[in-house]
Amino acid sequence: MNLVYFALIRENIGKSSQSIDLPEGVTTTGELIDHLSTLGDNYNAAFAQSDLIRIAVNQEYVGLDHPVTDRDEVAIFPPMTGG
Amino acid sequence: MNLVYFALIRENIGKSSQSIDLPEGVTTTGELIDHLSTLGDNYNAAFAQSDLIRIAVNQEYVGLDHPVTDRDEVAIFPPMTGG
Amino acid sequence: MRISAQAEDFDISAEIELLKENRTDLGAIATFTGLVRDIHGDKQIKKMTLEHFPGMAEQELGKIGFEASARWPLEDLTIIHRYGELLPGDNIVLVITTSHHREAAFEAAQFIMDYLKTNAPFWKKEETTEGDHWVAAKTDDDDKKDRWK
Amino acid sequence: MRISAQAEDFDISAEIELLKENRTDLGAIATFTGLVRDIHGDKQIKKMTLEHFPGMAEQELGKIGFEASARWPLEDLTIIHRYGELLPGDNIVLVITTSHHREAAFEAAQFIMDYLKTNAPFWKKEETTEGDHWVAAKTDDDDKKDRWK
Repeated sequence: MNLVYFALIRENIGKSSQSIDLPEGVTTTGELIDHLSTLGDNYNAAFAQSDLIRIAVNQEYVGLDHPVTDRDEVAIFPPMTGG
Repeated sequence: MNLVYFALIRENIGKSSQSIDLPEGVTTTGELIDHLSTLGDNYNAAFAQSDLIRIAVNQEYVGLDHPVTDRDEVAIFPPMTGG
Repeated sequence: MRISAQAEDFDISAEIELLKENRTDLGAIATFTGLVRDIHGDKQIKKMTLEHFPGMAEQELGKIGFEASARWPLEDLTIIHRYGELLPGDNIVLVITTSHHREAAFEAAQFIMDYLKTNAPFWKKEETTEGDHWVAAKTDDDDKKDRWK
Repeated sequence: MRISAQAEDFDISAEIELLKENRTDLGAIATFTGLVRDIHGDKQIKKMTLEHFPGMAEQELGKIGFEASARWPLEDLTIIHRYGELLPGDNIVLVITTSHHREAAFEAAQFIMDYLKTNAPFWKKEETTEGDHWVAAKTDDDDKKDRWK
């Protein structure tokens, strides 16, 4: 699975993208966030405030119960502040 | 008194400005319009529809009961259509 | 505040630059441009002539600008209204409002346009394929103005 | 409809000309420009960096433009959002809406700005005299978007 990060979440994690193998039992965006949070303090810090997390799967906004597969691109970022 | 006309009223009367001596008894804008309407068919046509007349005395919009004197500039024109 | 009744065309970018000159505190700039359309109802417009009351036109545009500044937290504004002979596609009127906040800029620009339609001494005459006529005032425009009361 | 996420600055007059090209039927053009302000709250801004999600940014701006076109009788529209490093006074975003009617142009431009603030994947980082920080999203902006529901 391809992961991309933006803004503060990118900075906290320390990289803008990465490839991971989706572990057995991780089938939704929410489970993915929980899984990533176990990968280290930097991930844990990035995802500490769940109300400040936004997710797009294949460039479509989704919630925390959206299904994910190994073929998806999942983007994780804070609330948008453009305009 | 100086009179200035604009748009359709100017075209109906056939001139864009004129000087008149204010007759005895003409003390308001409404009386002025009534007086002008007696000056000829062109004036009568210009002022036939009272709801299509707007008046400014010394460049301030006023109603038909506004006082007028010989020293005023009175502008008479149809409703505005700018913008 | 920049107010102008003029025969010449205007350039929006250049007018915005005038408002921005020497300042970097503006967060929001709204503009509205009114143009001569080639169609009015079922008639084809060949030319439009705008007549105005010199002196009073500028004065009324200024009053509308001041009223907008009193109602909204504007930083600055520009109102330019052209007169003379115009062709379809030509600019007629430009309103620019600047503020720290976008709602103020948007609302003030709308307010100025609504008031200008009924309060600024300009008159439009259209030359169409079926003859010339003075454009009739819309009661509709009075309603639009009245919503700001 | 012209949609662009770009590092380069834009010129409003030139963008309007693109929309007007070969047509004389447009009666109303509304624009909104958002700029980098030199002050945010009590902090002085030295620089602003705009990060964006390439591809998805253009896609979301396009969706907002289509939604506006579905709700108002627009003739055409432009949305340009910059990314990269910007200084106080620099342009961030431009929205242009054209219509036969001024209300449609005004309202659609406001709608686009309100949606863009919460839906377009752009993030602002400010470099101030007291350090750097990512701008926090305002719940206020969600409210503004919700009024269009």
